[in-house]
Amino acid sequence: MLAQQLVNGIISGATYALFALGFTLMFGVLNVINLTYGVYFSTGALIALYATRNFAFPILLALPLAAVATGLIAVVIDGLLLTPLRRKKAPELASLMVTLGATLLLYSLMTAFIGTDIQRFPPAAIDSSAIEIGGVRVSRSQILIVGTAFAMVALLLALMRGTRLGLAIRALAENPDAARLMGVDVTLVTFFVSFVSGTLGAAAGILIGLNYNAIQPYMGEVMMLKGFAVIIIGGLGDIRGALIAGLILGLLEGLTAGYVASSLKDAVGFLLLVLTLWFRPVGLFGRAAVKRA
Amino acid sequence: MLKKLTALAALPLAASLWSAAALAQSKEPVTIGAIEILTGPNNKYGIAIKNGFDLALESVNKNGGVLGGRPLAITYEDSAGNKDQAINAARQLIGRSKVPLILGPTLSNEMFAAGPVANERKIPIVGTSTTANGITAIGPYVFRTSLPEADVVPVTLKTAQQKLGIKKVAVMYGNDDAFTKSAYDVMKAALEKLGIETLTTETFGGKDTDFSAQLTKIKGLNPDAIVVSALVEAGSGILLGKKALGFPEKVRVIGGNGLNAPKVMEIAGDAANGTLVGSPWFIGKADPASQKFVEAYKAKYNMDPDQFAAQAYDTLFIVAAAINAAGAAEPEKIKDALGKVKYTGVMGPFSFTENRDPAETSGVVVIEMRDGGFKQFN
Amino acid sequence: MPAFLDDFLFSYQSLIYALGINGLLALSMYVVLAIGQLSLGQAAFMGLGAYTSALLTLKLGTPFALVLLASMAVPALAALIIGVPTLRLSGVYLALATIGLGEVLRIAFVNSELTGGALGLSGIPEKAGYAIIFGALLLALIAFVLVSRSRLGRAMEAMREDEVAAGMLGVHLPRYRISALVVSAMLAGLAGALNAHVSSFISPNDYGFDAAVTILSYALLGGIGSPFGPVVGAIILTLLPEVLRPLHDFRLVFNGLIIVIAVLFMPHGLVPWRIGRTGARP
Amino acid sequence: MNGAILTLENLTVRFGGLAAVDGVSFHVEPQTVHGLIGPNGAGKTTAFNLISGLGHQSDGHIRFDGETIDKWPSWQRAQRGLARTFQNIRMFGEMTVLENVLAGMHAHVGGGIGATLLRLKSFGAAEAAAIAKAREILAFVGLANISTRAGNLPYGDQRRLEIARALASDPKLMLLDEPAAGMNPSETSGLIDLLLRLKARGVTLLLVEHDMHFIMHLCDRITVLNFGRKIAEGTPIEVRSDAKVIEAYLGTKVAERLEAGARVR
Repeated sequence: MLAQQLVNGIISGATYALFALGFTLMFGVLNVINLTYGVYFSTGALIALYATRNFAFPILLALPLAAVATGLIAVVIDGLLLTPLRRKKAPELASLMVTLGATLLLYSLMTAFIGTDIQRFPPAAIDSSAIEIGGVRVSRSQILIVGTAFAMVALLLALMRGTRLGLAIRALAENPDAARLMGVDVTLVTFFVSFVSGTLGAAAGILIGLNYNAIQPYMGEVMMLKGFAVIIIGGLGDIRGALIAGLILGLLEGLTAGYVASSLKDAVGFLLLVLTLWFRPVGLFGRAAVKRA
Repeated sequence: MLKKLTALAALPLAASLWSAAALAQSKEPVTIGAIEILTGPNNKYGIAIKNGFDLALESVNKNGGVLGGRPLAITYEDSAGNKDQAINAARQLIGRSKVPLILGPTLSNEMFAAGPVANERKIPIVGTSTTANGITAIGPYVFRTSLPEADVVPVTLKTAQQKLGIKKVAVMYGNDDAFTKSAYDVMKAALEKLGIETLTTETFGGKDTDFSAQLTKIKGLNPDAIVVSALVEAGSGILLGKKALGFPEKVRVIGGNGLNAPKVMEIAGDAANGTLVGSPWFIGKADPASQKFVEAYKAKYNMDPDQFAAQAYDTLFIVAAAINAAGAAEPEKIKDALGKVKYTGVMGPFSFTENRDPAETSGVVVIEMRDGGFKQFN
Repeated sequence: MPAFLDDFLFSYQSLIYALGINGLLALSMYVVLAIGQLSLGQAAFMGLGAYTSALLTLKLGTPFALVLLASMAVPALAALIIGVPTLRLSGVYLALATIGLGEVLRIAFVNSELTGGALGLSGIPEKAGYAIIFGALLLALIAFVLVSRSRLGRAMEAMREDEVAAGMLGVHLPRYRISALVVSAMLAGLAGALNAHVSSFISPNDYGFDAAVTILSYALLGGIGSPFGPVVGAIILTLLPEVLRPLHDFRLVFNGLIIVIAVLFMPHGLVPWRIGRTGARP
Repeated sequence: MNGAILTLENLTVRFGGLAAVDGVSFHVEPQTVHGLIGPNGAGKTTAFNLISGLGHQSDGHIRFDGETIDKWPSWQRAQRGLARTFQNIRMFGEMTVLENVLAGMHAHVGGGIGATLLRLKSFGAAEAAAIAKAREILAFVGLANISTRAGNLPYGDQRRLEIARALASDPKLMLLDEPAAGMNPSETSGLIDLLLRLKARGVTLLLVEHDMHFIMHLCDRITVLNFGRKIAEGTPIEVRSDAKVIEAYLGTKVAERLEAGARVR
């Protein structure tokens, strides 16, 4: 059973990591707690659901399509809500509040039109049969989630470390004013980061929706709480940290439920969060410079 | 002077208006209140219930309404699943709309909050979907037409024990929701009473989607069945997770009322096969009244009714009967009449116990999910 | 009392109570925001107060005055535990730590036999009323007005505007941060206790993330320039669901829209003016 | 040395391996004006931040007014009598001019929470005394429009207000980070006059400034930093003829002025 529990933990950890990647990017680079991120998770899954179910799109086409569409929505929302605040140099709290209002608005709009019933992808959308190796079972969609999480981390790290755009993003994360002085087109890079985050959030929503078959407007809200834990434990804006923290969280939750008590499963993440803040606020792998003077 | 003249001129007109009003008064609708979740994440329950009420209301009014020709009407108040708003709704229905009776609220949680308000003002309040323990203990004006889990669950478990020879089970329940927690309490008691061994008790959150850790542990213990107290979302997830982990076919899930919804099969697909639930009603019930209800519901709303809609549908007829028996739209009389109503609806014969719970459990059917539909099991 | 007034008070009693209680909650958020920090733990503090008070009343029959004191003391202790380590960090971390606190508490309430699990505690006697709720609100408002027109208020405003500069003027930053958080926890705890003693029933899910966010929106909608802003915000957002009831499905949409518009076009909230511009006096 | 109000010993701070301030030692004599100069990126503002407690050194010691304050937070240093202004003015823009100065007096005005809430007599007296003193300080720096919102003041007046606010904390040592930046010549000469009056009032000044005319005119002693290291120290006359200093500033406008100055002498 231990082997199966470890595999379970890795799979759910990969879903947390996949969700947290876009979140940590948005949070770390743009320096706002953007609560609309959870909405992108739901939106992506819902768009892909409609594309596959109502228009018979194959999932391999629906996934990138829905992800890109959601990325564009994220750019529009950033442009409408956050860009004006940045221009006004409004306090951090204003950005948080506006995304809070927008989140309420968007969730309830979605609910008003499509209800809160859970929906699922057509069973034919993905081969969900399981593979069994030595008594340990994994399904194909789960392998896809784990693979995508690792691939996305590699891709993002390559982008951030190996390209001029990545350099610009890092400069923006350090200090928007300095980045502007260095000739970075801050608006463009901000939109790009929003786009990538939205796309990642949507992709996570679609894959997780495929695996758990529980798609509904509020699905993102539940993930947000886990997302907070993962990005703090991993370090704000730390891509590799998000992966490792996600996996740690998934494994610890799985082992807690399997060997301690399932009622404590949800507490693990938040205890870990609080402990991280107590003893290592920069995250497990974070650099110093947490305290901005 | 001019004023006086117009006033005089208006007199005959006013008189005629007054008599018209008097005439209309006998046809004035009898308005009762209903508190349901119409918005927010749990509105599917409230909407199914509202649909059930509205369908029954149509039928009541087509057949001459209540109290000798007065139409029956319902004023809905939205609780949004929030107990504070449920209290506000109850107070406004009583204090402002002056309704003689309240239907709802949707959740047991909300009833615990709104029930005492109605009871204090001596207004009967009738839950149609509140199955938790202790609802009617709130006070003498609190009724419910939904069979409490304490009546349904033992029937289900006993049937499974007799027909499948179940000896040891694993239990899973949603521990963050009053409904699933209270159903679990009932399950625990029933399992003990029936002498079925509980190998482990696992919990989960109502919004969880991943149950693999709990199910992996359960699989290692080789239970004969898994007894689950969950709502549709988590329940479907458990069924899917169980299938993904390759449980043997013969290990069935035995659920509480929360799993009793066609939606479970829609979401879980063939993973739902074999799931047993006890129900006061189910869509495949052969009874002609029930079949007529299903057809009418489908025609009006273009979807399948669930038990919440069915319970609401019956409840409205029961309430209408009580109002007629009371002879007036007065709370105290309606309350007394409610206790004496005998009615046979889509759920079977119905009357209240002394404690204002449903008296009849003979309508309970144990049903099995199979290939996307419910089949009678017992 | 005339019948119509009696009916009116009965219809709107819990709404009127909620105005006062939510006003207190908004003030509890205000204390923290007033020094430029953000707490998303107000709902958790409220829950601690509510459970502390309900348990004392139901299980021990403690006198109500003592119950209220305890319902402030317990959240204050939690604020110290959570605040001391995180307040040395930037504001975002306090916000996240308080989210964590909220979830841990919710899980504790759900899993504890003592607190009745998900079923919560019911049958709490109605011991609070108009006088104590609005008395507490009024006292808190007066206290905040007095503080804002003093050296303490100036230090708080200085911290909100520029914490580094405030520190360079000798403002003991950690002491102010922790005091604000503790006072805020006490107010939220008091509000929780009063709420428990007018609504007869409490359950863990009343104090989740959504509730925390709602409390924050009271303060931000009203504006934090003066203690009146948050109270006005609380009144509006408490009445809004009632006023917008006919909109049904779109009620929450409007709620969200109003918040977005308020922030984008009224960044100082609906009540932008401040109290006591000392220098502005002739 | 023993009479020095501020002493830096081997002060060093590293950011990711790079030493922004590297083994700097100097001291400031009481009731003098001490200049800290150097090209951009020399580590002047970083040194100011270390002295005022907004960052902490990796190595070395700071002694202020007879105490080693290495680990003190900024507010504690401020209470002890260390005040500063900032390169980019950090006003409390929403407050009035008078309130800004009152905020500056934070450490010296009495009134705890009890006195505040009960509005004790002592509270009223302390407030009245504080307002009187604030008016005196504002008159001293030459600001008359005390009821204006600070954010609405013209630039030069904001600089003065920031100095007034720092002065309100009754400092022994005031750090001024580029006080003349962005000022026109007449504003600058007014500022020089103000700083000399401050010195006469008994406040020791340590200032970073790029305006060499300003520095040479005002300072009793100058320390020169380059790439985080101290490269020269002395009187203005000594410093401006120092070969290392001229080399450090080589190619900059300042170098031309320094050289011009050196030639004139």
